[in-house]
Amino acid sequence: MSGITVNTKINGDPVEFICDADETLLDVLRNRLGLTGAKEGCSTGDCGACSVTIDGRLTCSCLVLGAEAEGHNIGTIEGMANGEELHPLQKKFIEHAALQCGICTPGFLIAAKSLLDKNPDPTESEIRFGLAGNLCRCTGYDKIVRAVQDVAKGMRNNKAKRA
Amino acid sequence: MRYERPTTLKAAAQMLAKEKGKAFILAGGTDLLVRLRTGFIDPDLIIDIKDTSGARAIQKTATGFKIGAAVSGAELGENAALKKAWPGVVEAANLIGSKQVQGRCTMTGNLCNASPAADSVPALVAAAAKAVVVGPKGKRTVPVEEIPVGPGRTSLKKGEIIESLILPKRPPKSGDAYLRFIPRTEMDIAVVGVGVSLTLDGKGVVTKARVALGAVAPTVVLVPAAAKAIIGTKLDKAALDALAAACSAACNPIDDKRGTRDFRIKVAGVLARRAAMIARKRAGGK
Amino acid sequence: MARVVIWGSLKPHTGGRSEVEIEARNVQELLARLGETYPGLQAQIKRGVSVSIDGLIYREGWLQPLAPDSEVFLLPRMQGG
Amino acid sequence: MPLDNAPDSKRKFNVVGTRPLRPDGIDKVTGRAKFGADASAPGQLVGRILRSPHAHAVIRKIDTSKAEKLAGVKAVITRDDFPDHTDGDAALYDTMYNIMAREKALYEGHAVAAVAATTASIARQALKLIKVDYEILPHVTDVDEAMKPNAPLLHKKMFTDGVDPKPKKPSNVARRFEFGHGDVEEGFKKADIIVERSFKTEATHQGYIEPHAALASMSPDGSADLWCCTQGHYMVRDVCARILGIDISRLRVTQSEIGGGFGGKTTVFIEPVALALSRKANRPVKVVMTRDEVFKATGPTSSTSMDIKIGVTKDGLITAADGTFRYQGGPFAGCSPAEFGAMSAFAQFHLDNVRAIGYDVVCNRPKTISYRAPGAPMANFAVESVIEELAHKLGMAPIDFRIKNAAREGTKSSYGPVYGPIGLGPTLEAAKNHPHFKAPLGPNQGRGMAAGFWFNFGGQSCVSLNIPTDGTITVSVGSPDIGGSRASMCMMVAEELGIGYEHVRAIIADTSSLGHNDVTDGSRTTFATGMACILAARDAIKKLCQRAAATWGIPEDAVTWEKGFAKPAGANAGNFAPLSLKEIAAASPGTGGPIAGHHEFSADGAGVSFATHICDVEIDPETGASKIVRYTVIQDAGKAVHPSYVEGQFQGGAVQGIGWALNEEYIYGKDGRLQNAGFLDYRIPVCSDLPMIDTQILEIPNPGHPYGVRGVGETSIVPPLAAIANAVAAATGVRFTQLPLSPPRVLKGIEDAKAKGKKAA
Repeated sequence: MSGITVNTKINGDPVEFICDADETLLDVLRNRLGLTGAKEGCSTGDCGACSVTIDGRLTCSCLVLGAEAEGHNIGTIEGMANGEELHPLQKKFIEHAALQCGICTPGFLIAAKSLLDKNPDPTESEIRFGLAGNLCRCTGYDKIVRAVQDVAKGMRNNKAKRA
Repeated sequence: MRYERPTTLKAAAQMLAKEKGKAFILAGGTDLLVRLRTGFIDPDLIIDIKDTSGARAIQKTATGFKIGAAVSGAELGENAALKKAWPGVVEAANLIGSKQVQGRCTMTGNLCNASPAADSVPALVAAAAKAVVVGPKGKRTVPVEEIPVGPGRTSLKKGEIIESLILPKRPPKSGDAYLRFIPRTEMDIAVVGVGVSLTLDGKGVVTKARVALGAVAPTVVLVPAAAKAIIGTKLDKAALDALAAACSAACNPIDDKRGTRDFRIKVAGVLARRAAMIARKRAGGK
Repeated sequence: MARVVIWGSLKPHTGGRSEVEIEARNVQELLARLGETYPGLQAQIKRGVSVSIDGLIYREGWLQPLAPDSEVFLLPRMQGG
Repeated sequence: MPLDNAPDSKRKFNVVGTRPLRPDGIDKVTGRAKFGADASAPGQLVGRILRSPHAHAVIRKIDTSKAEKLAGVKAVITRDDFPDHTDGDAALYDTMYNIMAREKALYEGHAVAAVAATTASIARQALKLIKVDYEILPHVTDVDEAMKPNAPLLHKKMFTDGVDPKPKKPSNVARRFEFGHGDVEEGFKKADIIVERSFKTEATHQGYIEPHAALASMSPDGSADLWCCTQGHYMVRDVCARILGIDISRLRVTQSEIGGGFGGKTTVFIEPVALALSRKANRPVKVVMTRDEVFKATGPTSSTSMDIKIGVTKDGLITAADGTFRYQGGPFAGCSPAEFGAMSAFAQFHLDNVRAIGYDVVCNRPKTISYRAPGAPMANFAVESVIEELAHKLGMAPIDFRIKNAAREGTKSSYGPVYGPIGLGPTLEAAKNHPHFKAPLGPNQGRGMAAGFWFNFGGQSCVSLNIPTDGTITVSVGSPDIGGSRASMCMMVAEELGIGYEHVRAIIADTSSLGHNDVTDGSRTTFATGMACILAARDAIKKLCQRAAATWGIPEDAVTWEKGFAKPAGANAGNFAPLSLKEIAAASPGTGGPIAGHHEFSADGAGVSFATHICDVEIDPETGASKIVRYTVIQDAGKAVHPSYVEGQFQGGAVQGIGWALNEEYIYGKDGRLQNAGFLDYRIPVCSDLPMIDTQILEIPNPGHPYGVRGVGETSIVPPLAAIANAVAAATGVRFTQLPLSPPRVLKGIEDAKAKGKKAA
């Protein structure tokens, strides 16, 4: 099997990697690039633990070939905080105890950010359906939904203050 | 395994035709990669068609809409004109998988997988959508219901690729709807799916209708008897009962891990009623 | 003498009695004497038992002292998830 | 040993009961936390396992020669690489048999060989080159079928234990248990109303999101390092060392962050395989399960079949309760939690006459392992369903019926011991007074409730605590943190020392740096390891006081510790300025060297725990679909150390129970193969399926813990099955006796009832 050279941007940084044709983007992130924040929970797109964004759009990195990343911008959990400053979602997940074991947390954060980017004022139902592609077995989702609601409220308040 | 990303569909079709081993088309990949990872398929060649011209475009034409083969579910949902014209088709496509899957999955892929439970297909069939097929012998246009011929099998010949799906222009006073039954609220494969598209006259009488069922037979089925049951009616109780009965009668399902035969037959009728009422409302009926 | 209550299906090993009296200072001694007196119980004791002494469950606690009037229940070894 | 210092109910806590941020939070929200599959080692190989496609087959021969010759393959192992070192320990032998099949493959997915190769794709190819010669045998996967006299036998030498006289014929029934007291036959004679029903439940899986992963590095001299995700790395160490025939001390196991366990990671599966591959290849080997392997070849819980009979007087007193609980536990004896099902089934009642019989049955299914309150939820479903039906027959409110018959302090429990102070009554009263209980219901909605029980236990823990010269604290614990326990450990240490939470940091030590700790299970960690933390802190305080005494030149016992300061007491009170922890720590190099606290023990005195759940469900009468519209958990926590994580345990357990009740099940084909080995068709609840899960924490102190802590993790999964079944019965008028309440089953129930009603009319 001959390797495929792929040029991409990950969390804004140019990255070049070589992968095999049958490797998924998740394999590449975890095994070749050392970005193990995205987790492999099922490899069938059913659990969302491997969530990343491609050109800003939410996807499961287990359902993307590494070769497909050519020319695209990939966003992963490792790029969510701005230096020392955690993203509000990251802060609120800790504050609200929205994680227990934490294996699903990176995927939830990526999905929640994608949700709020599109819809800064979601209803509880919109949050629940927006996060339905991410499985959590510890929390029963209650505290996750509350954390996202709290972030959305904070973002709206900030906006109101600025206006 | 090799990976190719041609820039024209013609080139893609040639690669497909020439390949001696097992070749697969990759658009959204949300089914293909699952089959690859679970060892269900062992491809020699994967042809990614996302970079082919028009593959990711939704075009509004004089006769309706042309939807490129690699347009994702999320992109369909973001197209206001398409959503207004064919809400049932868009809602069906948007039911496929999670938000993550929506970022990638395509209606064309949903059609070519030839799963009887594919969510977008009953809605497409009800909408009288057509598929534009490109192959070694040129282009042909076929009704979508003729693409799947059995679970996992299509009528596409070696070297043929679906380039786009065509939805007709929406006639006035028309509406469509798709409903499916799943055990959870998300993330499941349809146990039963029903697509209904209908047109009303000025008095609210159904003049035209198409009804299609998913997950109740080896392929998605168009049910003319169900359409007949509501054409000429105002969707009163008797008409809806006849619609439900016709849908149940058209079912030839199996017992499996997702539902029983009896359940599917019964629920097909229930969902048909509900979908017809939504379609009527969308058509401006009261 | 501590009063030892065993669970129903162990009765065949104690001559049909569900309660026996054993002279023991602690749990370890109690289990040893139980096994000596009723050899049929040895297999279960080896497999693992917990005991409850006057209402409190001890999963290990071999050296837990027994009062002369202690009521001891033999229980299958506790597991959890 | 239990502490003699029972909780002081008037004690005012400074840290315990607050909600500080967890110490591992930032690592987990930034993707930095290292879970099982996140580690790698130089020169590491990929290990993969070949599994039996057959439910039951003799393994005649395994030919690995072709696989061994494939370029890139560094080791191939089979049963031959696991010589028997188990020395007559039957449970250990079964564990070894489970991780690598010996004479027979006993279920679909049973490991039969493994390879280590340079890449994943070479490893996959190598598996295809291994030829296994199977002789396929008849199989059985249903518990009732397995108990029939003509059922396919799994073990020719299995004679039911616990029956008199000992059976002469082998069977699939491994053991029989009986618990109870009084005379049920006499009790039923006094009853005015008797309800008798049979129930069935399907097997469910813990469904942790993180598949098992292990990175092993073993040298030919028998020394080894293992990194893995487990609920008990000491257990992994002990079991692996014994299976591999090496000294326990030569194997160091480091526990990764663990992505959920719920009981499913309380044994070994791939760990000994990874070590054996590494030993043979003499290189590090990483084995990560696929989701398919997790479902087929780890340890789900039992499927069950149960009969319940309960009698009551006209005025609502239970006169007798009788139950039979048949649990299949996979292919090995002693694995099903039948005894805990039987013991816990009637534990919430005050009963004069009670009998519970449990059968542990073997089947051609994966070897079951604990799942949160093992055995209790299904038994509770059966019993609490009958209780609800009896209440209706009596014309009594189910809550009042439960309160009237509730176990209380002094009740002789159904499994034997007499209860001390327990929290059942208060949870029932709280439920009755809860706004949820009085809220109006919409159309097609029904309300159900159930009360549940779990034993809780203590076990062995070992804790070390070090005080660097700046007076901050590092705590080393050996209990894997599966739900935020590091935070509660820090809180208890801070509470004892009288310092701020932010000055204490806890880590999970590896097996070579700290004494043995039992598996994190049975809701034991906050109770037992937490108590060890408290005692280690007290040990450190003693030493801190010694240093202060020496500094002041007064006797040790003339120094007391208050709010982070050593103070002279008695005759010396006021003679010296108090010394802070910081000051004593700073001076420590000159006053005797480093200061550390330590405690090791086997904790006992765990307090039983009760919960009452209320559930509203809405049914679509045309499709049988259920929607949980409101859910409330009321549970006694003894003392909630970190209330947020206590609530999290309540909510998580409730939702696992909801999944069990509605949609989760192992579905087997006639071929004995699992048909839904993935998250697509093994349907665990998704976010949009659920409402918020309301919680109410009650605090009835456990006398066996200095702060009154009881375990909280298990009980919350016990009542949901029954609460939901009762709610569905209320919404539909149909009593369902089989789980899950999947839409086809519910719709059929509604339709059948309608047809019956029509016929009757």
